[in-house]
Amino acid sequence: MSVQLPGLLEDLELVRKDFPILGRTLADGHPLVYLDSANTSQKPQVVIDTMVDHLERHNANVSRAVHQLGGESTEAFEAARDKVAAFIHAPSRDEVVFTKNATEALNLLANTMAWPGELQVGPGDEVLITEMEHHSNIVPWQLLTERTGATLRWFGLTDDGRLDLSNIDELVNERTKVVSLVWVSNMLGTVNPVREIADRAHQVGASVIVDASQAVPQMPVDVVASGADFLVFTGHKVVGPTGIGVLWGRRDLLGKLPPFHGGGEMIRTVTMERSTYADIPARFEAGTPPIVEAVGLGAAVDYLGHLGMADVRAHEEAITGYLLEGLATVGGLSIMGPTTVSDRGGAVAFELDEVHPHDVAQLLDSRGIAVRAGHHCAKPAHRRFGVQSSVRVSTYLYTTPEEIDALVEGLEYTKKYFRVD
Amino acid sequence: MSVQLPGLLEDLELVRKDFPILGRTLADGHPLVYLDSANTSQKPQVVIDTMVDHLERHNANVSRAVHQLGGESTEAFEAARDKVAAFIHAPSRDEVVFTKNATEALNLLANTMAWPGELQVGPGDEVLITEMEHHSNIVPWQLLTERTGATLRWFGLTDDGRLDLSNIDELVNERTKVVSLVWVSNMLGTVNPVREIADRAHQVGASVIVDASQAVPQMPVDVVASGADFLVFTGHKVVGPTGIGVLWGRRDLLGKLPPFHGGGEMIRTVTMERSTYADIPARFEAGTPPIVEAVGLGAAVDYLGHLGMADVRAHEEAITGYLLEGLATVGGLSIMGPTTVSDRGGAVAFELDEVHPHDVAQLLDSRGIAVRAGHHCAKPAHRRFGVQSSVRVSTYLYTTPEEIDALVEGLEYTKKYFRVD
Amino acid sequence: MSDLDAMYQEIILDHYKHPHRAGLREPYGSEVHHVNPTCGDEVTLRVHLDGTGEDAVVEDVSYDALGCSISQASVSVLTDLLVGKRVGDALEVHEAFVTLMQGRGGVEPDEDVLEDGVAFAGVAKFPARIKCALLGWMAWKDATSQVVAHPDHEEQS
Amino acid sequence: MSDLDAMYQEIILDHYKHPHRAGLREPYGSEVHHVNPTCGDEVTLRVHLDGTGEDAVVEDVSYDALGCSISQASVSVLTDLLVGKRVGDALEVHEAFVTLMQGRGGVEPDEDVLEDGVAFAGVAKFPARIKCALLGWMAWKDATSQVVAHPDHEEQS
Ligand SMILES: Cc1ncc(COP(=O)(O)O)c(C=O)c1O
Ligand SMILES: Cc1ncc(COP(=O)(O)O)c(C=O)c1O
Repeated sequence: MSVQLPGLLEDLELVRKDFPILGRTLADGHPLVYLDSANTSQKPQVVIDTMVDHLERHNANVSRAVHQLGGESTEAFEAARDKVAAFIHAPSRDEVVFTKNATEALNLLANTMAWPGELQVGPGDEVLITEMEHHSNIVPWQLLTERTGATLRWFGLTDDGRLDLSNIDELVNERTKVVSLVWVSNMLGTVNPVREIADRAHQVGASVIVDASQAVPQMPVDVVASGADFLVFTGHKVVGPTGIGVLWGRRDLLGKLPPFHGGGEMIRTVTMERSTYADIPARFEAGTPPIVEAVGLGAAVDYLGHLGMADVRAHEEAITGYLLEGLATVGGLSIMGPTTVSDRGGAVAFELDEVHPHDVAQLLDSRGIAVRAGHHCAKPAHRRFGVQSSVRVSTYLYTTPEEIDALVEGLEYTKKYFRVD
Repeated sequence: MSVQLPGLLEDLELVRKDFPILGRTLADGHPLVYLDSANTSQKPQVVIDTMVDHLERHNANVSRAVHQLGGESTEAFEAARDKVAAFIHAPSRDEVVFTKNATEALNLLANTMAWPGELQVGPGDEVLITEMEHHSNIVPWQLLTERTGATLRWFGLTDDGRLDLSNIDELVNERTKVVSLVWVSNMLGTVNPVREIADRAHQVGASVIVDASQAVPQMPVDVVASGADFLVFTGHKVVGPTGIGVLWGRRDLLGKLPPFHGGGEMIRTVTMERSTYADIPARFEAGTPPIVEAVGLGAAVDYLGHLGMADVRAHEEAITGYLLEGLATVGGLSIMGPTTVSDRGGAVAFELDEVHPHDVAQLLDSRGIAVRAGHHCAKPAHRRFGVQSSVRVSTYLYTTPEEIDALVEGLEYTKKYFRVD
Repeated sequence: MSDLDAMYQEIILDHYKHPHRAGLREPYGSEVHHVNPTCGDEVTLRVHLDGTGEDAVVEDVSYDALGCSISQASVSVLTDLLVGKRVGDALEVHEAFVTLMQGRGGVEPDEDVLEDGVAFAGVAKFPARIKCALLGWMAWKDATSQVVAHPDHEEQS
Repeated sequence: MSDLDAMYQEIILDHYKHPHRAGLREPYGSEVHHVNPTCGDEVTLRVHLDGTGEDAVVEDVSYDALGCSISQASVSVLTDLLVGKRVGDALEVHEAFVTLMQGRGGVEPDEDVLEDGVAFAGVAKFPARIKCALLGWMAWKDATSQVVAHPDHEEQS
């Protein structure tokens, strides 16, 4: 490697060898330059191998069977819960609920709050979100508030892509029942002051939900220290498989939610007259859970733990800094979101004058460089900046400075191709 | 193979070689005899390999990206939808919605029917299910009817484990909005006359939901011919992975349901004021879907298609007949459910005098034989037969007559161990 | 020619930089708004017919499009191809264009029917971009069928 | 001795076939109903204390149990061990039993404390069965803490 940056992961070339897909050659012989990790991360061999071993040797349904395979499968599944709990510093493993993805975790919360219970949201209540949320943290609350007669309110954004907290005292008030916000924006890259907002929300008795889908992959997370009452993330962005997400919640609050989906494993007993429900976490895990996915996620957080999340964070900062510098050299390119690395994650969205994001992505792809073009499931934030779509580059622990160089060259090539000067 | 039964799959030994786990040796050197396939099926190598290839070479998020990996991943994901649609003879691929499991599919229906829309269930309406349902087809309807003031009603069972249709004209009436029933019981093995009941339900304008979790693995399924308006099944019981299930629904009816979970991919557009929703199937697939799981499920239904579902069904009948004969030789053993193969699937539940099901399963397990003991998520059906739990043996396309012989010997050994005579 | 150059034909880039008949005009029989949910590309499109039934003539197609080069160029080419045609003939051109796009690069376009539209043949090899090329065309068909269904519907002007 | 024989000790099978103190009796200070959701095993259990606080004595434990050999034998052994003891001492035996069960076979049981309960050491190697062995014990603790919390609560009789 030629470029040396302080903060890069040691043995980056070896780390990259853990990810088989990074060795792939694409059309026209271009090596893959994968800069779409905020969309989904690539998987290390150990995650894939752990899943294969489970499917080839230990596959059985969990919790239900006396037999040896059932025991092995249950043990592997529950060990994954222990690993995830430790990874996010949850006080108790029972507070870790496995869902399908982050979206299901957020819907679980919004959905159960529609029904009678201590956390029920009703007419006159307010739910507060932000203009930089992912659609998965907007639509569930729109549905909830529309259906229950509550009011949805929004934190606005500043021109440099941070939360506008100037009216926080008005926004967070005695009617506020829920504050749900993203920790690290998947579009702007902004890292929000979650703890500060949570403290304010708790003063008025609101519950705080943190969408940590982009935070857990990138930085050390301590759920208690974050100030969250509930926190969600998704397996496929932390080098784990699709099909699994995590809802963490404070035990007392999880216990106050009515059941979500009904079915096998979430019950204590079922009679024709009525059913009673199991304790957390089983209470919220109706049906056969994503077993091999949980096992894969366990291996994924083990992998990240071995690298060390502080080092992953340092790598992300170093690479993002290098990326921001590189993009600054490209004329006609304007970044949405913070342009310095402080309080910033590794997703950078931008526009290029006179070339539509789709066309930018297409041109880059023709050189093997994978970025995302579109609204990144954050339409309100795009509208806030007066654009309809953007190009997003997102790095991860396997990203090298050379890949950023290739990107910057690709952008210059794009401009030439579209005759922009 | 020594025992020859008409109807067994040709080349059964070769078929078994497709399933790596079947070669496993358990504690004390016993080979695995896996008779718990109604709980979850084992996976052929081709399913595992297809998933590995996807993760190692094509992993990317779907629908969102212009780049080559995104294109490959989307194509693989959507090809899985085509395969599933063809496998169940769905008139349109858009009618196939991917869920987490069968339980989520049933909850999707029960949940959306709580909210305004043409299929809304309200006070005075009746939902009709049966006493042999899996908890996943009971609890969602209990929650719905409790929450909306509708009434839950039940088909009873006959002493030989069939639906009691004697009062169908009273049960299915002008107040009936939904009839939801299992096609093949996971406990009793009964195959229900779904078409006959659906025709009756349609006369009063009710929607018919068929829980085909145990049917799709075992027999050729044509969703239209079945009479169902909606039909669900789960990936892990059709030699596919966990983390994926299927909801099929008639296009016009799916279109009448309000949104289920809100989030990425299910929207048309999102503004701060309101959102509009995508067409089916995306409308019901909020968030990153189970991508590698869908790809695995596609390989699974391909595998079953190559074997031929008519042949799989013939195998199941032959083995179940042999199993019923074998169990008839064990004194003190009483079967719950039909004791002949006609209109019967490959799950057989029984009690053994003076030995608790848990202990039976434990003894069998000590000889490498995996069966399930408990209530199999069918408490009401157990109560109907005056028992609290049972032993369930469930066979599948890889089950051999020799495995049944081992089971019968194991049961005799169990009786001796517990000094029953 | 590389696949990329085959997609971004000169003709397409020209239409992108200098779109024909852009802007929303009156009178019109119907207006529709279509979105590509994946990327957010949008088009608002108006159709003005003269006469009724299949014999009606496409008098004007006006639009306001936000989108990539492919989606913008494609609606620009659409207006060149369809304006002035009888609805029946326009629908045939529409079908030829859709067939070309969905042919995964295996369909040989008929230049007599599609004129500048043949330039989009290269797009068909990029599955992610086919929706871009079709956005305006789908909007046109939707709008046209609305006018045809309600010919007596008051013209907006 | 095989793992299986270590689990199904003679003592366990004896208690299973001839459970001690089975049936529900009066008077009692509290009654609880516990279920093992996995397998459906159930126990209804009543505790009758004499006196208050840690000095109270376990006068009677009566129960109606539906379950496997392990869960039935374990509640039978429980009554042998705990009836007649001061609550404080009974809680110590309880803790010793739970520790044994959760020790995955690595805990050496103290026969002076656990008496017939040591027979359950073999169960600890079977994770799926630990809940069976603990069902009655968890019910007893729950019921006892209810009486201790509400000592003045009317005795049912
Ligand atoms: C008849 C029946 N319905 C529903 C289910 C639920 O399937 P899943 O647990 O995969 O959601 C099962 C299996 O557990 C079943 O056998
Ligand atoms: C900030 C944020 N929240 C939520 C999500 C939704 O995650 P998933 O699609 O896995 O449910 C994503 C990713 O798409 C995200 O970036």
